[in-house]
Amino acid sequence: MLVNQFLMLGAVLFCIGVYGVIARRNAVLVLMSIELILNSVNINLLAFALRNGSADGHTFALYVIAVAAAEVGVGLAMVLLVYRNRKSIALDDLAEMKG
Amino acid sequence: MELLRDNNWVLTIGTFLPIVGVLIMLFIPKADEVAHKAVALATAVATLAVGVWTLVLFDYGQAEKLQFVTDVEWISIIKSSYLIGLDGISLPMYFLSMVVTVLVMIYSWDHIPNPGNPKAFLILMLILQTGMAGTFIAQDLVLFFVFFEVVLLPMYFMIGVWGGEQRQYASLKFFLYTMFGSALMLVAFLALFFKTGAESFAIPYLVENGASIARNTQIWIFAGMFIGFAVKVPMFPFHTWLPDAHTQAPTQGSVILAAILLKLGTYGFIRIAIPVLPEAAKEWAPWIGLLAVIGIIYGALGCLAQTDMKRLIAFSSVAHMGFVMLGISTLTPFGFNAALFGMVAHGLITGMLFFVAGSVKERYHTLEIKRLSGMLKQVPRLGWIMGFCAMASLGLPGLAGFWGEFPAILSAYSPAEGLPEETFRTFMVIAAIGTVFAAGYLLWLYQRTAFGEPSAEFTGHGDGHGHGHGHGDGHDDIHDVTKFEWIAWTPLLISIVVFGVYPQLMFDVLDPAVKATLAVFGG
Amino acid sequence: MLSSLLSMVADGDWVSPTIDYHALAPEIVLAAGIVVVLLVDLFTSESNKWLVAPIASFSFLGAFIPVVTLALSDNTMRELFDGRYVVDEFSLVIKGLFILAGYVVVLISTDYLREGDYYQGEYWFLVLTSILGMVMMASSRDLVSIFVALEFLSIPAYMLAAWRKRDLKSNEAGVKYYLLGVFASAIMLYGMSLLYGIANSTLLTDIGETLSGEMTSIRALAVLFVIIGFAFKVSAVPFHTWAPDTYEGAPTPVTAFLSVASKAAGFVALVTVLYVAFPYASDVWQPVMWILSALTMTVGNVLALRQSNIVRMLAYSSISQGGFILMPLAVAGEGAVGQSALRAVVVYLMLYAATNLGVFAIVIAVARKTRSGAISSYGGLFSYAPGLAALMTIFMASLAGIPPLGGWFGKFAAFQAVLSAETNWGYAIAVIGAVNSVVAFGYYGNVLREIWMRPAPDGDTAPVVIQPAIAVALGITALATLVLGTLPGIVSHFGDLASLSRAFGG
Amino acid sequence: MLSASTEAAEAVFTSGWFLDHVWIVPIIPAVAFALIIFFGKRLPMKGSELGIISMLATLAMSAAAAYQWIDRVEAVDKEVFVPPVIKAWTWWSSDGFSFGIGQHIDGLALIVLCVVAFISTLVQIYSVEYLHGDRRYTHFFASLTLFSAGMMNMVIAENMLQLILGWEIMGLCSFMLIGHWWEDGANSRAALKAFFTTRTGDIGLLVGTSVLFFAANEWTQKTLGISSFTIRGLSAWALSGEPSSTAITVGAVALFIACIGKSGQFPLHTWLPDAMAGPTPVSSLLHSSTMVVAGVFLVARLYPVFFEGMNILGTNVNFIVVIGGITIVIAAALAFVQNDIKKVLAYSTVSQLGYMMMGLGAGAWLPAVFHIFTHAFFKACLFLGAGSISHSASHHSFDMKKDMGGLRKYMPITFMTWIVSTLALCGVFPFSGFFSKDEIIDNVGHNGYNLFMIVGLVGAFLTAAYMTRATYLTFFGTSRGASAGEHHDDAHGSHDSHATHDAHAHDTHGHDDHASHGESQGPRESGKLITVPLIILAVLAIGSGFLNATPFGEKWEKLKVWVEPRAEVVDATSVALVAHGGPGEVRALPAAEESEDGHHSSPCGSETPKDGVCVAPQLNHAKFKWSKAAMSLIIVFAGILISWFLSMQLYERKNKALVGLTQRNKLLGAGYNLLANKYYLDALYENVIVKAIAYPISRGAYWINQKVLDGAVNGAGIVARVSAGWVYRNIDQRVVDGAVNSSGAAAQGAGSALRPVQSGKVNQYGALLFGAAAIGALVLVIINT
Repeated sequence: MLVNQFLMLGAVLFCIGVYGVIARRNAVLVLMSIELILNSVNINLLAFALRNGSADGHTFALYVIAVAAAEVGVGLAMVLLVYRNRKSIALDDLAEMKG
Repeated sequence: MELLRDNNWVLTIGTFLPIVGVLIMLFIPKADEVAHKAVALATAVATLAVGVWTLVLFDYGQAEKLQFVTDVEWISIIKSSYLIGLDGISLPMYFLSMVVTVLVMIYSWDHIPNPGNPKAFLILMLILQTGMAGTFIAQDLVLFFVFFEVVLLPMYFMIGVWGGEQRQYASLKFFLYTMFGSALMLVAFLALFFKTGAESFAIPYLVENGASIARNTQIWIFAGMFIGFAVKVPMFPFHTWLPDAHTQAPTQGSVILAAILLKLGTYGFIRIAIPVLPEAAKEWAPWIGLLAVIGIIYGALGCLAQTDMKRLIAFSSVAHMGFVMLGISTLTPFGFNAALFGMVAHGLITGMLFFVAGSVKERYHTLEIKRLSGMLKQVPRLGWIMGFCAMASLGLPGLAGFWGEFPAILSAYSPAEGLPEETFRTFMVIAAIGTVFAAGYLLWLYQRTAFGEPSAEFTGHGDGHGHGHGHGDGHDDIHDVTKFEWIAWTPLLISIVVFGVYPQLMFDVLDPAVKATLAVFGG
Repeated sequence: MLSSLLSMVADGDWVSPTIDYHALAPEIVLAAGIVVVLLVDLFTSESNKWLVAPIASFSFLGAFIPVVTLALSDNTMRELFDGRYVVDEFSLVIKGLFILAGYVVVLISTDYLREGDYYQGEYWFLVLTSILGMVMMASSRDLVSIFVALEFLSIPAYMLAAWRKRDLKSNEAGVKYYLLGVFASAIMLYGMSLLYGIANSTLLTDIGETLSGEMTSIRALAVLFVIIGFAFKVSAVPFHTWAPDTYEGAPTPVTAFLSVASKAAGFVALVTVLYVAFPYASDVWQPVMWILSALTMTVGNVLALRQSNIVRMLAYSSISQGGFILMPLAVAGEGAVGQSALRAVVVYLMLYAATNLGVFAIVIAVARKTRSGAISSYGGLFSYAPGLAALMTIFMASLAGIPPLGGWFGKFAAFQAVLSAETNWGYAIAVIGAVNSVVAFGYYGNVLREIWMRPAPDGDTAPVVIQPAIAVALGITALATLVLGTLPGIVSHFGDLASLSRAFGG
Repeated sequence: MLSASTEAAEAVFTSGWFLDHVWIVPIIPAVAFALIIFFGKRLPMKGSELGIISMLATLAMSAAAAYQWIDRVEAVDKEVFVPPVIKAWTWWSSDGFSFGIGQHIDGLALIVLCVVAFISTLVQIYSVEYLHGDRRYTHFFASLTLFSAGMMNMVIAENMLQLILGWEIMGLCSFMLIGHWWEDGANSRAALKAFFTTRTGDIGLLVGTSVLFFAANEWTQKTLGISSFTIRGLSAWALSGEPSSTAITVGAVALFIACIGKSGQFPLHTWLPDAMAGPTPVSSLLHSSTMVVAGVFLVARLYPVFFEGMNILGTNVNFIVVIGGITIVIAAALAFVQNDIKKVLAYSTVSQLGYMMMGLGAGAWLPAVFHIFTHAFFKACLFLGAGSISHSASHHSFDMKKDMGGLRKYMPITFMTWIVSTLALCGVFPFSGFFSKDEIIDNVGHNGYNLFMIVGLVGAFLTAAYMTRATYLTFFGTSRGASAGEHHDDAHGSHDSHATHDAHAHDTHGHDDHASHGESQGPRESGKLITVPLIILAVLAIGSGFLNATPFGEKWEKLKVWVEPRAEVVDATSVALVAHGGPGEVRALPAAEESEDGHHSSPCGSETPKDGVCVAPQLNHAKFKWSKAAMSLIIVFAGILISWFLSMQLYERKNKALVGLTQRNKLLGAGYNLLANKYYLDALYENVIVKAIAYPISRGAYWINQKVLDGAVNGAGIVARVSAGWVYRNIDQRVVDGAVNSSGAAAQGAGSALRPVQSGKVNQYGALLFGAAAIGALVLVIINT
């Protein structure tokens, strides 16, 4: 089976996600990049599950999906909060506290 | 090592009684100053009473053995126990700490330094007392460490809150120095613990098994302890906290610092570092001796350079502790006796000198040697007491100071087996020269401040004579020794003479214990 | 693909697990508490919202009871869901710690909330939930349950951090914490996925056995990523960057909560994974831990020296304290050392929790008067609030590790564990730790200096009013600090947790 | 137990209660000191009575002891070794070394003890009037008494530590007494200098004692069973042939350095003249007759050590004799240019101490000790005389040229006593000085130190000369300045006047004191309390010489019998005598057996004693010859005459001129030229004669003294202070301290350096987070593949 290709895909997605998190200045885009990483994880899990022929991977993936959903919910709520207070979701503005 | 456990309650009581006093004082309103002074004094006196009772119960016949031993499980998981005991080495310092506390309390009765608040001040002093007493009876490294550290904070606040202009700098310096030392010391203790098979922290046990450690390891462990103790002593070049701390500390602080705290370091060497790690001690002894004599000369030079009386006395401590360390570095019972005697003598004398300095400051509002003069004329009794202390401090035979100094020099002539004799004899000569320096700066100080005519600025009116009774006219601050000062000082003065005239009082107690301690050298 | 999945489920003869409800009692109580809080908050009018706080605190106390009963019951090793969820001494000790911490947090939050007009009900709900997540974390022995527990405790924390919704700083704190947190857990998840792939199981013990084989780069990678996830939670340098900003921005009680409970949770997870899953990968994680620990202590200290805001200073202080807690783990792989290292971590966590909560309680009490977070605002505290000053002194000294106050024994145990390895790495880290413990006094002493030796800023020496709740919190923490400091024997035996360090023959 | 032991002693050697209890003697004044300090002020005579009583008591006791000692020695044959009467208690013990305190009584101890007790008594009586009305009258007597206690303790010391104790106490008292009028900076500086200089010498004392102790202890413990701190232990060891030459030489030299400091020997003598800043009784007690001989006493006391260490009699030059010789000459030369009468006497003291040292160095033990004895009387007498003059005649000035002259008319008693003592000092037959000094010179030559015999003779000449000058200036010619009743304010730098003026200002007694010798009154004889001691001392200045009058043959040489220890080999036990610990016993050795094997050609000192030990080296005495004595007498008289002639020329003529001038002034009114010319003449005399002859040498010596030696002492102090300042500022404050502070700064710096990392930007945080992860991953991957 094409396990390794799936793993490669996962790795690539992971890297893209990381790039997004580091490079993007827009909170929403960063959120989405993180989602990418999580999904790369899911792909990994499923690929391994397929190779090993055990259900653990699937269950794990399901949990990840569920939790990710919760996370995104909270995340978007926060972004909204920020936007309401400062009419911008550019992360660079969020640098009141430093040093 | 045989341990005597009869009526071992005295030590625990004597050590923790002050804490009881603290608890009581916590519930007395801050405003009621007299009550605080009374309670604190009463506690200190009660503690001293216990101390006296300890003296009575102590079996001088077997001073070399630990007595009143208590051994209770404390932190079983790290094999550390509440093991306390008293032998000839600890006894004098243990008792001295109690005496000094009482005297300081008496002195505090009408000398609470700015910014007042006797409650906090006296509470700190009582905590200090517990820490000091505990350090001298602890026979378990962890316990020793805990007590050793307990004294830090109170002294930090004493200097920092009730001190002079530079107090914050001085207090922080004092604290960081000591803490640095004790941190490394702790590491050394733990290394020692594991190298001796992680069996126990009990000092007697470690003394039995420490010698088995590989030589190089010993040397490293000793290094850790050395820094810890040397900072406290303080030995050159770890001494720079001392002048600042002493100068800035309130009188009471300086007295306790000089009389007891400095001794924690030397005591640590005698009680722990050297007996537990004989090999390393042999290796280090010449260097300790070297630093000691450097300290003697260096401290003396420092004194000569001072313009401030208190700072001068502080530097003189460096020199005197140099003699003590020289005695220790010989690793002979003779040297140890000298060192221990020197510790007590220095405690009495320098403590007394700081009392005097404090009173001078209180009267003249300055300690600048330049500005002071003719104290003998203006405050004759104070002047004579100061002269007495100066004489005692420069090691005049017949006064306590001599018995710390001369035997130390003597001992340097023939150090223990395996130590370089020529080196130590050189040390001996240098140390002897140091005694002359001591005479130099102390007499110089005395001549400048006590002799001559009182300077006009303190005599109220211009003419240098001040017509005999220098005090009174114009300068009400400048009065002679007060009642409380007398009460606080007389015991010190008397004991300086007594120990000077009949040193055997102490050597009797010390000697067997020291011999037992140095048995590890097969001596 | 789906078919195959279904088939697996179908022909696997699936039996419903037998559940030991006694073992789950604390979680159940907490869950019940959460529900009650929600309902009460839902059906009470604004004027009666204060009811929620007592309910929350009672549910904590209630949850503590089964912990005690479990601890006293002779069956000290309860495995649920074939070993995925374990209730043993270790987890019980930790659960007790979490629950009590939660209780103290409630105490110090009550008046803070009542005075700022915040939604109270949800706050308690979130605190309870997060604590529940931690309690679960203490028992989780499976990648999935660990992950779930982690998120369970993190997500509410994110929201708590952003609690003061109209306050920009609070928002910023929340967002930073959230983004980095999620990012870190994502990386961790990736590592977990790799682990699953390697071991074909999510059960930690299975993973441990698999890793006993020779180490490949992929395995090392997996181990590293998982560790990073927790390193973030314990704000170990260089994964600490969120901590100062979040601590400063978040509401002070929340900061207390984060700096104590959630940090502790991170350590618990870390320890669990290291001891159960990676006992044979110690070559990989020991150096990592060594570096992390050294960096964390040092960087935390030197940065703390420069702070002028007390909360931010405490943030860095808690970072460097974390470094000390990590210190024993740097040598935990050396056979029997694991045992004492674990003990050191647990004991340190307890003492640290007690002390740090106390500090924050005082910070809240004082800030209530001075309305300022600047360290200089503590000037003259000794003159107008000697009691608080004395307590603060105790706590600061304890953090600085000065006997006979709690903190010293934590440091002592850490040093002892490190030195018991008798390796050069051990000695090295010990010396670094020693030096750092001295540097640390630089900033703790700075606070004390303000308190004792400086005059009150604008000469305002009105006494500080201490509400009963805070008073109780102070009482508990101060008592713990003093007693544990003078008689560490009481807690130190909680530390010997054979069950967890089994793999090390502990 | 003591009584028992006493009986035991009587078995062979007579002893006696006083002899066994000499150790009480120092205790009496010590107690008196305490009493005076605490109660003195309340007593009718402000404590002075206590002092005097205690002194009388000590005098009585020591006299009685001396009497019993004389019985003891005369009971036995001349060569038999007479054991000293020894007692010892353990003072302190450490590491098995036990240090005793007690008494070691023999002729030497007793003779010095008597001298001290005697002179102290007289001086205290004298002081009652002399310091009458002084501000610190009580303190003065306290210090005097304490001094006597210290000195006596040193004299009877059983071991070195006890000796050091007394030694240092004397130093302290010297400090307090020289600085008695410390309102004047000069006095306190002099006190400081004195203490500091002697203290410098004491390095030698400490080091020497230590060296000898460790070098000898093993032997003494083994052979005698006593610690080698004991006098007898050290002595026996020194003569046992055991000691390695280096050890004993180092020890002896070190000890001798201490003696140089204490006894004002060259080059540490500079403190002694300054010490004259003290009240005159002090100068007369401490700085002439007693304390300053401590150094000499130490050498005499531990003579075997120096004997072996310096190899006396072995060569014809050694450290001690050289120092002694130099001191004699330079001090005598200095005495010429002093105008302060006390300074003259001070330098004369230094030079006489030089005689004693030279004698000891040359093996003339007995003459040196004898000279201590005689010198004490006449020098004390001279000082008290000077004091009497300043007290009653010259209004507290000591300046011979300004304020004295022609006083013989006004104060006959002082004059007579002065003359007697001067003759004694010059060594004129039959005054005491002759017997002792001539003895020294004689023996020095006899023992082969010819060079130093000549030095001694030169010294004798100079002594005679400067004493004559002083005498002339003081008592002859016409009165000048204060002694002429001239009214001048007390601005001149005389210390006594300053102080007594304090007394006037501050003391109730001040006024009658004031009245008793106001500026208006002229010179007159002093009161009884002053003259009586003078007379007594003068009598002794004549008589004391006959105690060992060698010219008159054996039977006159009493001191030789009483004082000189007999060099005989005796068995160890009889030297050990006392075992340490607990009250000692006075045990005597069976004289019988000793005298049986009496090989009286004792090998002590010359070779290693067989089967026994010696405590005194064998010394030989020069046979007295009138020829030699005549020679030295001639020299002395020459000195007197020449000096007298010079003085006449200088001072007498000048005074005539002045008188003539005034007459002419009264009579005519003009005649300045003649006056001027005569005056030039005088100036010419001054310049030609004195400047040409006397001044270059003595001035030169004086210059060296003030600039070089004194400068060295002061300079050392300055250098120390300067270097101290430098070290303190640069090393201590900059380097050592700086290191600490800078480390703190470093930590802070690191903090601010790291702060930019905490930029507050989420993305950068993320980058950091993942960057660290990536690096870690990379490393691990590299390692594990």
